[in-house]
Amino acid sequence: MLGFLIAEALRDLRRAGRVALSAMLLITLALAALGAFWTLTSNLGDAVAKWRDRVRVIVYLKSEPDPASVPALLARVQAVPGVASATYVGRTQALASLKRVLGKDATVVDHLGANPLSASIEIAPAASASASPEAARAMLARLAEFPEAEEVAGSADWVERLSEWQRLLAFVGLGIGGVLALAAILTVTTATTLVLHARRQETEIMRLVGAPEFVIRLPLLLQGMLQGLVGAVVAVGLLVGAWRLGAPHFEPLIELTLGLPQLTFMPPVQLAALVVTGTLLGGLGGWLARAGR
Amino acid sequence: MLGFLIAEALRDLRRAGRVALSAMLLITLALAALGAFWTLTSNLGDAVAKWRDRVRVIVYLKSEPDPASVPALLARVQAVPGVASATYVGRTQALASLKRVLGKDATVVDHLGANPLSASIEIAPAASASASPEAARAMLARLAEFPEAEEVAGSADWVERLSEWQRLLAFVGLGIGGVLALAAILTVTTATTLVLHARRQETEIMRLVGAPEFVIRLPLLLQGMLQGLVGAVVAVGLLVGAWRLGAPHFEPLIELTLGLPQLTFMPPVQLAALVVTGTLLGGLGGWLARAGR
Amino acid sequence: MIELQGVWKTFSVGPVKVPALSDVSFRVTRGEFVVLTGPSGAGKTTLLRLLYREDVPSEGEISVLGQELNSARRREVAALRRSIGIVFQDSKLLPGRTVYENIAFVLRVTGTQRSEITARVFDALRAVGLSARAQAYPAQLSQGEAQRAALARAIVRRPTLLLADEPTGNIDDAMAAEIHDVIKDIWVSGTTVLFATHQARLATLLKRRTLVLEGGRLVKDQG
Amino acid sequence: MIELQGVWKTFSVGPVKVPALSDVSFRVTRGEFVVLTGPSGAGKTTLLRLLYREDVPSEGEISVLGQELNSARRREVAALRRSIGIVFQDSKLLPGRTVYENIAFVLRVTGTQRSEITARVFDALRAVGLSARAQAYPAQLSQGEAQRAALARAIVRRPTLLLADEPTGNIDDAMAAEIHDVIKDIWVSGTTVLFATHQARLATLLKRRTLVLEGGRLVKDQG
Ligand SMILES: Nc1ncnc2c1ncn2[C@@H]1O[C@H](COP(=O)(O)OP(=O)(O)OP(=O)(O)O)[C@@H](O)[C@H]1O
Ligand SMILES: Nc1ncnc2c1ncn2[C@@H]1O[C@H](COP(=O)(O)OP(=O)(O)OP(=O)(O)O)[C@@H](O)[C@H]1O
Ligand SMILES: [Mg+2]
Ligand SMILES: [Mg+2]
Repeated sequence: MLGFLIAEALRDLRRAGRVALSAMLLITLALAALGAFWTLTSNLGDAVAKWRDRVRVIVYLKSEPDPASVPALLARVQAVPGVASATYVGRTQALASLKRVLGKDATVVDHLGANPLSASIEIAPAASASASPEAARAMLARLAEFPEAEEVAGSADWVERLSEWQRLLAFVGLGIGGVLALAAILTVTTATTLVLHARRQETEIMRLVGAPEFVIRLPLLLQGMLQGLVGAVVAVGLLVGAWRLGAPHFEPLIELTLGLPQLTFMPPVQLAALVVTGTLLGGLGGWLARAGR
Repeated sequence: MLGFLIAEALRDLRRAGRVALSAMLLITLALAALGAFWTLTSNLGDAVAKWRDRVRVIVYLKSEPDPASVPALLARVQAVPGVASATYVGRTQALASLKRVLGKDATVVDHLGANPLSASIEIAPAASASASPEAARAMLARLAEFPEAEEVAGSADWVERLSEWQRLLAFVGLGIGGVLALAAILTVTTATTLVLHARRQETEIMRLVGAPEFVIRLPLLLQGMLQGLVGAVVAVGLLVGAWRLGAPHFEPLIELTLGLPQLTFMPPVQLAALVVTGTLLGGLGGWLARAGR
Repeated sequence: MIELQGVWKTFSVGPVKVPALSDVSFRVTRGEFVVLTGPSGAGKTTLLRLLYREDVPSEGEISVLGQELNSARRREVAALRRSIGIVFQDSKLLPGRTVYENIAFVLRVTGTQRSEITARVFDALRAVGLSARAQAYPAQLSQGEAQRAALARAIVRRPTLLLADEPTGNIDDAMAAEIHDVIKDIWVSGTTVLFATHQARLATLLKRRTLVLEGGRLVKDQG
Repeated sequence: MIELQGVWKTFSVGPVKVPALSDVSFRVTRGEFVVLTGPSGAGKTTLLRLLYREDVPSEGEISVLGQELNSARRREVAALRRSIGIVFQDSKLLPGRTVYENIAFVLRVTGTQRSEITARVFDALRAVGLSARAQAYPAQLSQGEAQRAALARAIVRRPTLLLADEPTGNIDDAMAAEIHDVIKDIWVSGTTVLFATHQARLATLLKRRTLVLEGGRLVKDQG
């Protein structure tokens, strides 16, 4: 019996011909776009995380502290909520790094009589402090209250900027997700209606001769699932192919622009999830066919 | 007669119901995506142009020249192919701008005995020089040959970077364009097949009673055009709506990230082109219906 | 076997009410051969559709093969239909399948063993004299051939009850006589037959119990 | 008016060759009423399809209303068909339109003035006795009513030639007699009629020139 039902499903696909092909290709497109967006988002997420790691707050000290008291000071700074790590930068170190930064103009340092720079503490903020501008401002205020602190450089700006980036990402994701969802629903609806139409006469005869309900519905379901499966497998193939061809070409470019040394692709589990999604989507279309009458 | 043909077209649309709706929505999606991409590309293009304008090459001079000879020197620099404009920066000016750049560390400048900086010429490269790394390298080599030049800062890097950005844009454009073209073709094909199927019996009777060819074909054409028109108008509506809602929200963010103070929307002519494209696309589908049998 | 009690069926076409059946009652017992006749539009097809529950009466009770139809659930309707063979007035052959496939389809979807199918299909085709056209598609058949294929499909499952709606409407008299013989053979083998035709002459010819519908009323029940 | 010269038509069904028409020749002159008869599968429908050029002969020449069919171009075929009224054996009513709309549709697509349409449609419906069902959809008609609607559609343009394929196949005898009268009226008003039926009896009844097909051969031409 199952053999017959599958044969019926294949027959429907052949008969629907160009339209079945369209439905499969639309599922392919929707899933490929979904996969591409998924990859893009996760890589952009990596880039944002990396930029967040690079953010530093600097506390300039009024005077260079006694080397022995440095560990205690660092411990107190690290106790401030939102501080992930703190590093002491002495005056000599500061001058050396200024020289690195100046590059061509480094000669000015050699002409200096005395070292005019202050000692400072470089702080990497924790994720909790970057989560909201309020948390960041609270941390900066606490740091400014230290008696040793002359000035705190770094503001809530970077947090603002990061959260703007994340909003942008979320917005783009929502937009693409919405469009894809719409396209997928349309695809399924269209395919459903077509399948239904193509099988109308078969369904009528089946009902009139008293075929059991599952015999009537199963070919529709199987056929939908088959379309979804084929679409999803092609989509995965396209994604893997695009990745193989594109990634080596894009990695240097992405490193240059986003500072991300290496792109990551979807793990096999996600690819499998994509295939399952496609199959279920197609099956849903087939199953809905009855309701759609 | 035309009234009858239009009535027939509307009747077909009503009868195709959900599927006609799907076709219209797919056309809407394709055109909306096209429009969004168009807007995005042109704004990114603006941003790239702006960054290109900001690029500077600096020629450090061996000694501070006689103020009287500066105009002649600038004229010679400006004669180099690829130089758009050249500005002289004296040693005092250089120190002042270094102070601005140093910010918090500006105190070092006040501790200096003598001004250790060189005079320099700041050059804005012309578009021709940014067009290719070869042209940029040629310009840099010509500048280094000046007897007054001690060193030329600035490399072919920025050009490389810009051209990478442009390649990225072109690639994304190509990708989205390809996907959209595919989706549009599929939509048209699917709609065509459906319309054809819905009209099969009408067409048969029309042929059998000897209706002229244009009466048989025109409703298909009109109906396709109507679908395309509705889809395109909705797409334009969506784009304008999204722009109205989104632009004020995004402009500050875009200024922060891309340094573009203000976004530009598609001019009315392009919107009209979108509507025409949709109508033609739909009409093509309708017209193809006959060939598709 | 079949029992109708005060059955009415009224269709609404816009504001107009079309009374297709008015207060029809009769019984058919197991093994009978009943001819249902009446002019065009009398309600014959409507009555048959009620019997296989493709439609429900506006009023009245119907039971077929012991199944009360008004209260029947989907599963029961399907089971009932598996015991009924139907020849539709508009044949309802699937255009995308050959004559052989059309008949095999019915066996397939109701769960007949695969090994039996070919033999049973060809038995049915032989009975209606259509074995030579087994591989033809419906569009390649004359209308008479199509009606015979539809009859073959109705009898291939050896039904308990055969409902035949004008099975000889498009067939010449010689061929029709053959078809009547086929249906009589099925009846002899134990199937109850309800045979609808507008040809009053045929009812006389068949010499069986005859129900006559006119304008939706049962005006005669004799034989 | 109609002239066939050595016409053959063979269909291929897989490897099998089905000879539907074998060496058929005859002439029909303007104003004749010709009955075409023969058993089921004799080739009547096939012959009519050749006359309105829905199909082309495998061999032989056909001309209709002075138009040579083998060499006719699409535009000429359309013009020819506008002069022919056809009653199809399978009625071919559009299921999504009412009886009125089905008939008006034919006038519309062939360019009849809008103002004339209603009157002409109702004239045709009255002629076949179906004015009361004008607003019904085909699915709401009995088969006999559907055939009458199809006849109304064929005559509404007052054709020069009427090709009727079993226009009374599903109609009871009383109604059939009325339909024959309708067709006779049309013939009297000047239309040439070719009337195909499997009911040999009818040919006798109509007392007109009769062509008899059997297995694709013209075996008799009398009357
Ligand atoms: N679905 C429907 N909606 C409205 N009216 C209908 C419907 N089905 C049938 N009728 C009407 O009911 C009446 C009986 O129709 P039915 O098809 O039962 O006649 P019949 O006896 O089978 O005629 P025939 O011999 O021509 O097939 C007719 O007037 C028909 O128009
Ligand atoms: N398209 C086709 N392909 C193959 N065979 C066909 C085709 N059309 C008709 N035939 C065959 O040609 C023969 C003549 O068919 P036709 O329909 O002309 O018969 P008919 O005289 O109209 O019969 P009826 O009275 O049953 O309508 C039949 O055997 C039929 O099966
Ligand atoms: Mg009937
Ligand atoms: Mg025929």
